[in-house]
Amino acid sequence: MQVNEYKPLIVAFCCNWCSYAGADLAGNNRLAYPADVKIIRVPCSCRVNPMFILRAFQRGADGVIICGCHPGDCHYTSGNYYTRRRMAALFSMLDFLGIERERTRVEWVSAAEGAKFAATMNDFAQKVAALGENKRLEDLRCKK
Amino acid sequence: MQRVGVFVCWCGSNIAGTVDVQAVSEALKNEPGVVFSTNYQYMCSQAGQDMIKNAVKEHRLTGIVVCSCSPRMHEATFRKTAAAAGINPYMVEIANIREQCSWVHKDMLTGTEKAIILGKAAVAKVNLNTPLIPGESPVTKRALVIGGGIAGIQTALDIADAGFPVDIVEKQPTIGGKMAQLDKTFPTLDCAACILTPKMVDVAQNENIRIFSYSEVTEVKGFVGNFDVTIKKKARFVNEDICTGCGACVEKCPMKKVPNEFNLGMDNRHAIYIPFAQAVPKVATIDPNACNMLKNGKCGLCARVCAAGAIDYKQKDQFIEEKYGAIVVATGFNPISMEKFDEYAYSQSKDVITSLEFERLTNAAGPSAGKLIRPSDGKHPHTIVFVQCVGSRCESCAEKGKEYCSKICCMYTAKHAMLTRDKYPDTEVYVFYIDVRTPGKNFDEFYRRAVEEYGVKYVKGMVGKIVPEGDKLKVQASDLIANRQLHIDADLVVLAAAIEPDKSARPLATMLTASMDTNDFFTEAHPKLRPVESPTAGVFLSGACQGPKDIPETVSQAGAAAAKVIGLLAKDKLMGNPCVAQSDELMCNGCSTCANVCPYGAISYEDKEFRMPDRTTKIRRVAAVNPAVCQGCGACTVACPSGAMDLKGFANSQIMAEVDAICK
Amino acid sequence: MLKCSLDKIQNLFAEISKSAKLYLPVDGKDGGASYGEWSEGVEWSGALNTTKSPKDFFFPQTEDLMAFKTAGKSIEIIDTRSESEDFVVFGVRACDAKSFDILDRVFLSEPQDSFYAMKRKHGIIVTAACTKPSETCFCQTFGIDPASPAGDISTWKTADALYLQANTEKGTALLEKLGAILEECSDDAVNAQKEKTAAIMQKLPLKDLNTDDFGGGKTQELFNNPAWDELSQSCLGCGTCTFVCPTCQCYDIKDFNTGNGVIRYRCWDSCMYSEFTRMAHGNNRLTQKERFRQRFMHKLVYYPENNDGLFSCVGCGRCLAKCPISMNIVKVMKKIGGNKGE
Amino acid sequence: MQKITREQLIEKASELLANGTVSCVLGWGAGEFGYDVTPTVFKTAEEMKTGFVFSDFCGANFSKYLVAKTQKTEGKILVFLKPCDTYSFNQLLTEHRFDREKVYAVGIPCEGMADISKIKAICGEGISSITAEGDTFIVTTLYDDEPIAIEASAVLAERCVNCKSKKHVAYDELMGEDGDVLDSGRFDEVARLEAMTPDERFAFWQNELSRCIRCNACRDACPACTCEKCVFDNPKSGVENKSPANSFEEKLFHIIRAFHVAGRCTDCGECSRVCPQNIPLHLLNRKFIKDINEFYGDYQAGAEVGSRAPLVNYTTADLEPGEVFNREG
Amino acid sequence: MNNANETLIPKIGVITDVRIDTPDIKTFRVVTTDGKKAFDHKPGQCAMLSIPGVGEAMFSITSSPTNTEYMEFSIKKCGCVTEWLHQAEAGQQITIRGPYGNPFPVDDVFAGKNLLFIAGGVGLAPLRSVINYCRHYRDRYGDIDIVYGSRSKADLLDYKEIIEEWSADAGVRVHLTIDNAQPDWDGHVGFVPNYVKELGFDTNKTAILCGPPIMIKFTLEGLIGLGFDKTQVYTTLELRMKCGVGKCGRCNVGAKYVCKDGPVFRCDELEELPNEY
Repeated sequence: MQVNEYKPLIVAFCCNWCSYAGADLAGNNRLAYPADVKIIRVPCSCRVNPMFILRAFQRGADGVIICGCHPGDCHYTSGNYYTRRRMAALFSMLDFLGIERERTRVEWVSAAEGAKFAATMNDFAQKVAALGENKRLEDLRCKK
Repeated sequence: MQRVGVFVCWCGSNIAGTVDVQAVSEALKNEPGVVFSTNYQYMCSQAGQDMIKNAVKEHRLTGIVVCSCSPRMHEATFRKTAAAAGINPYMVEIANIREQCSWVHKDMLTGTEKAIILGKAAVAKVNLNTPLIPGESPVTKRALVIGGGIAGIQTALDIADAGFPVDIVEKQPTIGGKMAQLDKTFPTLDCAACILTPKMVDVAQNENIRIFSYSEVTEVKGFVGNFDVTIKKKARFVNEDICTGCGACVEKCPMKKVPNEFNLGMDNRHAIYIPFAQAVPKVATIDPNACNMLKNGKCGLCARVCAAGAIDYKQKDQFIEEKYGAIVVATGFNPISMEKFDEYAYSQSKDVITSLEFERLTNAAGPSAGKLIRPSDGKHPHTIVFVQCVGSRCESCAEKGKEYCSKICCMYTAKHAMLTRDKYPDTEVYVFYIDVRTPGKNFDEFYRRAVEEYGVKYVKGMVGKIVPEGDKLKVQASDLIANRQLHIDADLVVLAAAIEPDKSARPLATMLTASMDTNDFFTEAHPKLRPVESPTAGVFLSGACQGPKDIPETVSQAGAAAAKVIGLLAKDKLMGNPCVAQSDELMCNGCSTCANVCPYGAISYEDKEFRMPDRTTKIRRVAAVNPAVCQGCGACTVACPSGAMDLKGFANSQIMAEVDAICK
Repeated sequence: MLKCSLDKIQNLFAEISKSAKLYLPVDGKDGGASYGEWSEGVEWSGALNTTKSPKDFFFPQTEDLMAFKTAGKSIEIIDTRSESEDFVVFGVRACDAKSFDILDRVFLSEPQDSFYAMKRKHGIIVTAACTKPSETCFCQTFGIDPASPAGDISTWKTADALYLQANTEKGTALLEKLGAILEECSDDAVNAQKEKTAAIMQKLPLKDLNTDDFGGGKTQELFNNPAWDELSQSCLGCGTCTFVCPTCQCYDIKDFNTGNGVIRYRCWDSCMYSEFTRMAHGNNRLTQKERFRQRFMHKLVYYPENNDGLFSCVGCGRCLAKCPISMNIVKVMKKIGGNKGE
Repeated sequence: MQKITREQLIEKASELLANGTVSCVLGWGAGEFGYDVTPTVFKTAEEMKTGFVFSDFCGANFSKYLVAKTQKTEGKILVFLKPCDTYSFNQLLTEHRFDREKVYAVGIPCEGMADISKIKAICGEGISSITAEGDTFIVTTLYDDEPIAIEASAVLAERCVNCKSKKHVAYDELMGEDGDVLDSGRFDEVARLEAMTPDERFAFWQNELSRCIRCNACRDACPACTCEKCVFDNPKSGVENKSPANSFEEKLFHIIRAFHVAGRCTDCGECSRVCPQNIPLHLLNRKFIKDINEFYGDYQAGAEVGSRAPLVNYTTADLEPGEVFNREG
Repeated sequence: MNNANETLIPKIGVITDVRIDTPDIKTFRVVTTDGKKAFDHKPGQCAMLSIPGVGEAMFSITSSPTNTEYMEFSIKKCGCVTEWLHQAEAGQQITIRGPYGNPFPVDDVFAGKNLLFIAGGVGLAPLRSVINYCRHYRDRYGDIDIVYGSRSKADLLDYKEIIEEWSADAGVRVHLTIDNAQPDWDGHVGFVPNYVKELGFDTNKTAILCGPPIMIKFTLEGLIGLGFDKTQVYTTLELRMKCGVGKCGRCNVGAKYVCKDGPVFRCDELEELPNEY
């Protein structure tokens, strides 16, 4: 296709118990998704502080996705419920500031959903790529 | 900053096939802190592990990064390797370049590039790792079981059999719970008393078990392995130790018109009473609301007839403090109140009864000595209507009913209908249902027998209204399959009332800092994998307090809870997960936000005196995390606005370093 | 004296901006005025003064000093400075114009601050006389005449014209470039305006505020005044007063790791912040009282002591208007000095 | 105009000081110009007679001072609380930030406070006096102009225009009559922004936040921001910064601050009141409040002591983050 | 660009040697990338060292100006810059700028005087520069007494140099003390201020004090008790600094900037300043 195809940088925070295992399963099943997706392991999706998300954008990420256990399946019983509320509020705030809502996402991926993980990442990467570079939450000092 | 060694694994060709491992180990050499970087065919092999151990010695490594398969695979392996090499096992980080890199990317260039970035993130993190040491806490080898129904009894017996002392706290004067009130049990139809009372006797005779009947838990402090519990032993005005349970006092008691709660008020008992013949402990109890002597000091008959001299009108509530290593909640259930269900005329007619009342009516030890009669006139009922799902699966009537399925009603209604038809073939028995749910072993066969062998008339549809008219109950219902309205003149209507957790559960959950769902059922630590544990470490769940269940399920869960308790009590010390939350008290505001989100109740507060830099002192409320209870989810770290709360092993700084490394 | 008819003022701005970037006060949507770059159609604000002082042009809130690249154990320093271009700051009030004298004594004294010096060298300050000093104004306390502002060029705006007068070589050079738009004139209109302003000055509520009780050498006398406790008791410790102040010049030097290197930058700091003097092993100004006292002692005693009696305040009144709790240098001077201004 | 007078408050305070109920009074101290009011601790009735003021410019929310003052003061502090202040007061109690026993709270009615910048927008600078006459302010200036009459309602502070409640939710004693929780239009401006396109919203906030000078006034005045040490002052937090080096850091500070007070912010409006650059910061907080109300049911921080804030709570049926936007249709 | 007077932009320095002095103090030898001394300095002056991304901090130069090959810094671990330095190895580059501050008046006031150096803990670091300078120009000064104390023997800075070189010098008397007795110590035990009183010096000396504030306070009292005048006593101050050139506004005590007007102060000068250090 194009010579200089734009590659978005995507940070995926995955909870250790479900989504990280789901990502492993995607690997086991050799389900491809873009290499632009880089996973950071956290014990639970509720460990993800809004500061981490903004930090990722500051440092050049184009999209941030948080993956956790399905509601009701949290290893810690309620962590992902908190994630759900916090991120709903935070994403709505980012949108309020005019930052593209497609750059952030929360997705529940169980340890059995390797296919869902890969599909989610493919879809997310595609949506973010369509948006182009993150300009609205960038820190020019961090650009190469 | 650490002295980091990087070890890139080929995993045969699993990694090396799509990732240039040589390039990865070369690239990571220049990362801050890295003093050694290499690659090898199988890092997890003995030779690979030896390579790590040697490098630790040779290069005085303080941190290790292994770029290999998923940490879920070999993190434990490499941690052991680190420990064997003399460095803290938590100074190891894994970069997952197999499952999340070589296996999902086809192109060598992209794979290598990504592997390097993942490696950089791991190096950035390990540079900020600190050695972690799991905390240890001793275990008090005694268990507390709250609730003396079949769940509590079975759990206590199993724990006691393993050799650990157990205390049962039961709020009623006797143990036995709901099962003691039942007549027969499905699907085998053996008599409840026949299988329950021997167990009650076992409990009474077991040297490892103490029963605190007529008692309640009033305070719980401490944490897994070390609970301090206060038990209130309510005054029963009878010295338990000397009462022989002969019953002479009961016979002589002039106050005979007290509604008998054991028979659900369908007959009366005395002011001094023993709930039922096989009660354990078989000890009399004086009802202070009914006893003349206690109310106005006039009577004292029972004291006079008691040969043992066990009556003690001056007895006071007693508070007992005991230490426990584990607590099992077995607070059980109750049928919900039918008062609000006007459409079924429960309050208007004595002949509209609940299923539990029906149990008592058919029980040989019940108010009618087992003879099925209409409570209003004692006559034999000919047409009996059973209504299922009264208050269950009730989405639209949340204010009076429950949204969930009470699970046991289908089976006991089938049992009641079958038994009625069996004993009184002259009766006509209708059962109205939404669905018949009979998934247990031999359950569906049982239900089919009721329909096919015993001719119980099952009607899919709900009863709309019941109107008492003369000595009949006019039942208006719909038959959804035939699609018509039914009008039945019934003699007796039995309502399968929804069940709900016992009212004592909510305050208990607060004391235990155990979480509950919106219906006040206790929440499991994990709905599938840890179904008998509460999220609060050291608190276990047995029976219907966790959700509606029948006897076999209750007993198996009771055994499972016991096994978990035994597993806990068998340990001398508890090793904690060192990746727990930690509060920096200098920054803590004491706002309690973190405690609000902690699923484990691991956070407590204390007023602490601080020396301020200007040499004054200030007393501030600060959070303290109990590392023995914290499971390390990190919910508190985000809830904390000041950032005082951080998670060891997944610290803010570490995760941000990973973000930075990935994004640069 | 030169003048430019007001209907030609946009031409004047256009002409200036041919040779240098032109910044002037513009009205914001929020009701406040702030400096903005002129481009066609941008109107000069009629506001008395800007919320933020023009010190930003010479001593920006954030300013990169240098960059570093590190690799292994080695470090490379990258000089990120570049010769800046000429620029004109237009419409500076007399008080703010005076503030540059105060800042100069800090930044241009040996060893000179090359970052500031560079901008001073390239910046031309065009002042504008005040015609309507506000109730918060007290520049006369520090000997400033708002009707006769300093700067490279002084201007007076009347109902129909802008009068201009160059004070420095830089100013003269700039006015020469604008020759075509300007015409020679008498200074009658300006003098009339000055008189009118002087009359208003006589009505200002703070007109009698004076500095008699302050100045170099008064440290021992004022430092332990018990009134500091009361004055500082509700100070929030925010940096509003210091950041809107045209003379506050404290800064911090910080490093920012971009992931690809390190940028060392300086940014405004505030002596009101609890971190300001904190070291790894202690802090010599522990309470807000000490930090509060430092700010005012610095402006009224320490600075004059080191700078020939010049006070580090120009009476612009920004802190009076902006302090969230309305605590300010006037209240301090009245209380500490026992000077009721009456 | 305020219904309660300075004299009534002084009388009440004098009585409580005299009978030993309180040892000092946290009140409004008079300034230079009639509109510049400083929170002041008065120890005696005499001090109050000379320095205490109560007028249409006494907007400052005192609740936050209680955190520090209760630690330092012997005996009880008398504090006058307007209805909106009582919400902050309760919220601080919920978070255990001060000892309730050390405070004697007197609820006072509030008719809405005036915003001096709105007055100046009408009359210009150089105000020499502002006198209240009925529902009108008579403003004179230094420039010999005619006195200007301004309707008080025209210069009401933004937070008072959209007053959420005239009801006191906490007090030991109430002066005057209690009012009701009001049905304010406080979310209208948020809704207006929500209705914009993302580009318009971005432009709006870029313009507003670019003025931020990170003076921390919003944070330091905010009764919810009572952290012992703010993450932005803590080098270990990873987000410490002192100046908005660029547009990212401007946003970072305000997003994180709004997030940290989300569910705890009582919408008292101090942040916008104190902002020297007039950035409408309260809109960020109101956005969170509006969202929380819409997503999880109405919640007013500080309405009752001990309530659990929505972001530290959950139900199993909560909205999914992805549904936030679909919801809008 | 004209770099002549630019002081905020540093030079690159290379740590050529790291010496472990005490459990929490290391001494770093620093030269420029071409192996030379970064700049000349006078005894008591300081330099700003920094690690990009970590921070910059002011340290007194421990080595004597007479050492023309390199500079040394004795640095105690406390705070992020020092912690970072403590894990640095030889070959590590850092940045260095200076010299800053006023030196001890070694060439005028001190000339011909008997000198009494009193130091506690890491307080010896700034004095070492002066002591070695005075030892180098031994003939310019009278008797030299050095009182030095620390928590324990292991905490004595430059112990080897003190014993092997200083004690060996003619006219130099070294008096060591540690806070608490320990088995391998047969010297004096006790706090420095008390030891000074016990030693009871003649007032024909100029005293130079450096150490923790509490030590300075009591030692000064002790010296005055012995009849010293405050004009005879010099000390150094340490406050938070950023620019080093009296512009960033934080290290002032009254109208004096420690970075520019200090760090060396005569005690009577200090008395004139507000008590805010």
